[in-house]
Amino acid sequence: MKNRIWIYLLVLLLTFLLIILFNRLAKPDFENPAQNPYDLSLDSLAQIPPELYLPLDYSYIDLPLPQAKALATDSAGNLLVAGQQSILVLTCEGKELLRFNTPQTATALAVDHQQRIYCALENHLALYSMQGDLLKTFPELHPGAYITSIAYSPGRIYLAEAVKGDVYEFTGDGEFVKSYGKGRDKTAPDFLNIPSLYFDLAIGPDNSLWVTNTGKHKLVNFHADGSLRSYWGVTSAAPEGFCGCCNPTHIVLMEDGSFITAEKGIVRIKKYNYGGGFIGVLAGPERFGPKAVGLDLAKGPEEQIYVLEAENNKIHCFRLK
Amino acid sequence: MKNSPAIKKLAGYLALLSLTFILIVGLLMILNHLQIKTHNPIESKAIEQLIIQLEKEDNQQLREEIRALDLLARKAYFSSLWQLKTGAWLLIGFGLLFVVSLKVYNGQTEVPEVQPGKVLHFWALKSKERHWIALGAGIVLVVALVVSFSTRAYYTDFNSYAAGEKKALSAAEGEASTALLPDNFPDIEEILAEHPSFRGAFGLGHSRHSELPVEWDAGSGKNILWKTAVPLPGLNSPIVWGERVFLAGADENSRKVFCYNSENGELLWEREVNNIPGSPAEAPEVTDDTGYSASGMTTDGQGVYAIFANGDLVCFTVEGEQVWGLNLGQPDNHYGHSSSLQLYRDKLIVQLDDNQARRLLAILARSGKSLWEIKREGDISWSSPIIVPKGESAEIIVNNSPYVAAYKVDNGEELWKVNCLSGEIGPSPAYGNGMVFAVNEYAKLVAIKEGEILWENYNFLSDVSSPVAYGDYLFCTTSYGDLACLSQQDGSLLWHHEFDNGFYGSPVVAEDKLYCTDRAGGTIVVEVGPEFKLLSHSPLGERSDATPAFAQGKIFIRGYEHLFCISKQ
Amino acid sequence: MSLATKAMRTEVNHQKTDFEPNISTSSPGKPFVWTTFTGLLRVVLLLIVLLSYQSSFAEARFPKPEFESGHVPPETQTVAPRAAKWEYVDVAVLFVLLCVMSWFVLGKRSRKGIVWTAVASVLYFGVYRLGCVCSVGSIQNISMSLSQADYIIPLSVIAFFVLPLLFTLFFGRTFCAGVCFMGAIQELVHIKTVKLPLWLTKPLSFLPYIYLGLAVLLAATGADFIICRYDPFIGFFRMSADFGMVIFGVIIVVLSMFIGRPYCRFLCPYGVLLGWMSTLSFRHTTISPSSCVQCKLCEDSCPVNAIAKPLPVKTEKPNQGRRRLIFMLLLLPVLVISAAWLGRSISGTLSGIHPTVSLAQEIKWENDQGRKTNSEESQAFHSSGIPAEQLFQDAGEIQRQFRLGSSLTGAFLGLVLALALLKTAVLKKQKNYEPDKANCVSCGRCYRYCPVGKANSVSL
Amino acid sequence: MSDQHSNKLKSGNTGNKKIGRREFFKTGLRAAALISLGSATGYLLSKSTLDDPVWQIDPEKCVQCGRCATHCVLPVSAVKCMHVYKMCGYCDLCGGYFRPQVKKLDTGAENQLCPTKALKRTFVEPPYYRYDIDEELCNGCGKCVEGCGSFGNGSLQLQINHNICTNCNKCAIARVCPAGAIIRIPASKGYLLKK
Repeated sequence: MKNRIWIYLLVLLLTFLLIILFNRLAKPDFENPAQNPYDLSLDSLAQIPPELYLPLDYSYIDLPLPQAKALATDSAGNLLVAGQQSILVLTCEGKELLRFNTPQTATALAVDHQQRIYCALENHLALYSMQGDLLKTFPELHPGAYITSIAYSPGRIYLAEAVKGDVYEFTGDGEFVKSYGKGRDKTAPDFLNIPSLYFDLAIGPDNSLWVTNTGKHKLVNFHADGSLRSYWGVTSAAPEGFCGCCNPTHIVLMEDGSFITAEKGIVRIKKYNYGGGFIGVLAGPERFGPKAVGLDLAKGPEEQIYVLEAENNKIHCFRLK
Repeated sequence: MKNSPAIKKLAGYLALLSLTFILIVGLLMILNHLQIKTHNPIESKAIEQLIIQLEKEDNQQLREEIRALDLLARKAYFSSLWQLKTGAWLLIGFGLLFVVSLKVYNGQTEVPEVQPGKVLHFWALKSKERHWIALGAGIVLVVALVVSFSTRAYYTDFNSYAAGEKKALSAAEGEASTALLPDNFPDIEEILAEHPSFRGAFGLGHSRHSELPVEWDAGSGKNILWKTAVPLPGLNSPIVWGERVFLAGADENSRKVFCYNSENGELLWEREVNNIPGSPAEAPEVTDDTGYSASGMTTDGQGVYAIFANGDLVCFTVEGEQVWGLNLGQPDNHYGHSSSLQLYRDKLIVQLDDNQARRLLAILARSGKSLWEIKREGDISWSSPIIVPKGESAEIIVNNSPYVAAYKVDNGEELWKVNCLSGEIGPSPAYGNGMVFAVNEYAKLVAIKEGEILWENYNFLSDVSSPVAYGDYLFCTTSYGDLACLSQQDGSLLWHHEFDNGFYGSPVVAEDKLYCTDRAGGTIVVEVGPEFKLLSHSPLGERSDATPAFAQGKIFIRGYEHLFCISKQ
Repeated sequence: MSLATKAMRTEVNHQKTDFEPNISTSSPGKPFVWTTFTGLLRVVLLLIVLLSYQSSFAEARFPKPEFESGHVPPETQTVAPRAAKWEYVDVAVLFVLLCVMSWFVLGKRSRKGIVWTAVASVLYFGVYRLGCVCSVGSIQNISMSLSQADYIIPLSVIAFFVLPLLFTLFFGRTFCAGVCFMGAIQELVHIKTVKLPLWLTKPLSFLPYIYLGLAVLLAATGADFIICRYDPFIGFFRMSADFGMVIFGVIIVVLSMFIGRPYCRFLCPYGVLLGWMSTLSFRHTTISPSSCVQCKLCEDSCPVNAIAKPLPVKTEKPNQGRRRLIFMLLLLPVLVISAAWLGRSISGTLSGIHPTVSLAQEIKWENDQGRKTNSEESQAFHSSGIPAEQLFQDAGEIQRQFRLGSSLTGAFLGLVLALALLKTAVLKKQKNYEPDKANCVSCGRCYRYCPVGKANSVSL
Repeated sequence: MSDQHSNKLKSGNTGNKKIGRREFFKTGLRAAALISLGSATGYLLSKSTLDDPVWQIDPEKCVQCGRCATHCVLPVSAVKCMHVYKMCGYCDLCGGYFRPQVKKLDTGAENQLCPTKALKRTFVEPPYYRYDIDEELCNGCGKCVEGCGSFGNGSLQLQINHNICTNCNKCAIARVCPAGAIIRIPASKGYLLKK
């Protein structure tokens, strides 16, 4: 039976091949994962040269409030966080002092010199005492309004409203004074172009108003009369510039007039001097979680810089040396 | 139904023709497919390269070039799509033609003539069937068995793994482990009375112990209390607390911590350092000058801490129970990580310099949690931090190229920083009389007070061993065999002696004597004073690059293979 | 891309806006469901949800530029999926084709009718529906639906699974004859039969059982749909497939030119179920229109080797047959248990096919190695924020399912083997040439060979 | 399987009476087959839906791995980028249109992200630009989606175009999707665009 021998040999070969095949299928190769041919490779852009990092002290506190929206500090150095229809007051070590409810989740917070809390409830403003009592509700700006930032300077309250991209100025009593940001020339730096709900403003040490013009990657400074005083900001993916659609998302001004900025896309916290000159990086993407977007900033009384990373339930604290 | 011969012939030619077309079109499509698969035009690397170039030098010509190339690529992509689609239609069309014409050619099978053949009887057929069924089942069985057993290695049973993981996690959480160690820490005086880290308490190079032997000989056994083989190599120096001597050793595959009884050299325990979360699977590349365990350990009398060249940092109790372990990231270090650990109260100070970053970390000794971390400027170094207690707090002195800097131990705040060194820094700083001394070969020796340089000297510069300051004197040893004594006041050379063997281990002062172990293993004992006075030169009988450690009446020296305990007998 | 296609496309877009799904009104296609109480309740709930959604909508609103030029931003164009009524058309076509085919097979005994029905099936289910409504593949949906509580199964898939089985139980495998488009392709391209030797057909006929077992196991655990993934014909209709699958499809088609129905006989998992049903069938096609005269003319006519012939039985030694039978009966539990054990032992390897388990393996590898693989899976997992322990637990649960399922599959295969062996030990006395009901696909090729009643059929 | 039982019965016995028993056995099996088929159908019907499921991408989960472009069974993927204009900021510097390193904001090929140039940019008025997708050119690679999501409002989203999708029993992309973003949804819902 010569025929049969061939059959058995064939069968043996087949068995052998099958075993090899199955073994190859069963062995995972984790060393060489499939590459995405259409990768945008943001990682290389997000690389920040180490020499650009500023020396600093770093710590963070875990935030006992998920889905936080806004962060502010009071003059005593406590932290105020809004989220889930409540406002939480923490010490800078993260100890909970007070928690009270608001009718909606506040979208922005600010504390005035009398330690009262201005709280933006989407389209209008409410004033709370530090104990959580509602003192006053302001009329709504317009029905669809969305307030993304509040800044307080003695006698004045400034609101950033992102839907129309306007800045509103009120007196401390809530009387409307004027609005900024819409000139005739759309290409002018002070014509605010706000493509998304990231729109921040801050008061400088000289009590002048700084506003982010995120669509144009500029920071704009206004005179008290509402006219343009100065501006700076370059569009670039490099560490010195702002890139993407809406950056910087948040700013805070330090006592010496320098700026701390927060960006999304390539998540970075950076420092610029009073004239907009790039100084260095406080934190790059490696410091934050992969989902971090739109980091709210606040400064403490000892020049600490607090960064709210709501996606990770953290408040980061940086102190430059 | 019969076809005429002419039709049959035609059908035959048609079948042949369509088969030829099928083969050609099929081949072309396979080629097209392979081309797209290997070089998809719209994922062109060439264009990417040009765009990267464009970032560097922006010019119109380059832009035009990219545009032309891009247009070409897209044309290629869309036309290959078109080709595949057309090819598929052609194939299906010709396939149909082939089948139909073959059918026509073949005509209809005739109803066969019945031929009386050999007819199997029922049981014979069944027996054959049985045979072949068994063979089929046999193949399946063999394949399944072999696959099942040969792939076992790649397979994890996550039912048991998940349970194990949970256990490890809760252990790492620290709730259980904090109980292993008390919350209190020894005070400064207690620490200064021991030899708890590389170069003694806080790395200052002093020992307060007395009744130390001055002369010994490993060959004759003179004054050698005991000698024991260390199972794993390591260039770290022994540390001592009470009656326990600790050592670490590592090779490519394993990392271990050893604890010996100082009285008799008995190995009290040895612990393998594994199961460290995040620990890299492969050992880093190191040179023989550092090895896998060059960094000195430290202890507070309760916990023992060790770090290895792969970034594993581990804490055991003095009884040998692992409290915590973590990996700080494998250092990218072209020689191998060698900075020793220091401890100040509850803070474990780790200098972790590599080619990526120069980090200084404070880690809570009890929990392993990071307290603070700073990035320092400058280049990588192989030196170790020293700690200078100041009142209730302390300063950490660290040197790397080109900076010598002091940091507050509480928060890592930089107190001062001096740009004075250069090169690849091996020697650690020394401290005495409010002055910090830092040195490197081919650079200089500097004395710094509160961030101000007092003086500089360019002779007898240490390269591996660290200087030590004691009284009014500063001692430097070099790998060429120089031993120099300088005045702390102005840096003037008081005396100098050249020995035959170079020094890698650092000199330590105890009982007003300077102990320097040379690379041959000999220990030179010199009196601390304005003039050179050699007291002894005692051989160890094996090479040594470690710094001696001291206990009351005992000296511990780690040779390449053994740990020696020397005591007056 | 020509301007014409462009223009056509724009037109299509305009048309399709009428079909835009509108959630606030109920779809007219299914009135009887919505009239039920639950239907009403659903509407109310939906309204409540919609209303509450409106108020919270403000969260996700985006600042809209106010265009001075009066530019009106276009709406996002989406084309609604194929409407549900077409699924009923599919089921109706299947039903009609089954009826027609059964009539051609049993009533008319017309090979021509069978062939043209097969052509119709290829045209509808293959060319028009691109092969993706298919009874063979429906096994997987059924097993997944039976094992996983939250798996929703479309009505049409149930119909595609049940109808052919029912028809087979009544009329034999008329579905296979050509209503199944895969069977139809193989039927239509078959030119000349090369008879396969017993040593090849016997071991190979074990494959469909393995394929069925694996397909059910993998579908029930949610790992993969292997029947669809390794469907050799579907690529022809889509005119695109994985390179390997194109090669596989071509091989099967070329083989089926000369070997009767290679896929149906040696791979098709649904054929196993149909074979069982056909064995029990109330009516089944016959080779001869009336009674067999044992002329042996049809002996080699069957391309799938499904004609059972009468064989002479030699008398054996006394007790030999009984002993053989008893041995086979004793072998049955041994085979079942050992195959179940084998199935269990290979379950770990098989579980690696499940994406959750393979992800867990990757994450474990990362944990062990202390570095990330940086694969897309790993990146997506780490950014999802799911704790690794959760993943490991899920993977463990799936592995438990695999252990059970794999043992059962093994036991099933052991049983199939044991019964096949048992069958060889049982005497089957047979006088006439008749189709082997389990394997006969009712293709009707043998009709022509039978001389009985030829005169009649001509006059018809 | 049942066949063999009946054969066994037959082999053990001969005669018409026995054949009657065999027929009885067979009828029993037929009844069992019918009942089990019926009950399985009944159970399945209770879980079934008239609203056929279709495959769709959940943009919240999508990670833009690029496999939509490479793993669809069709020659050009049924996954397309869709533009939710309501979410768009009409930016001049569009993260979905331009490469992140772009210097000049013009339509030069060197500035564009899309490998097939399926994203078109139209000037509306200062400072607004409108972006449209030429679906015929789009291969669903998701590069623009990643760019828009990272830097912009996320108005560009990958979705399965039901006009093209063959609605495979198991979507070949879903099998390899690293984020499990391809899910079955009722046909009446059709799309999962973020709004």
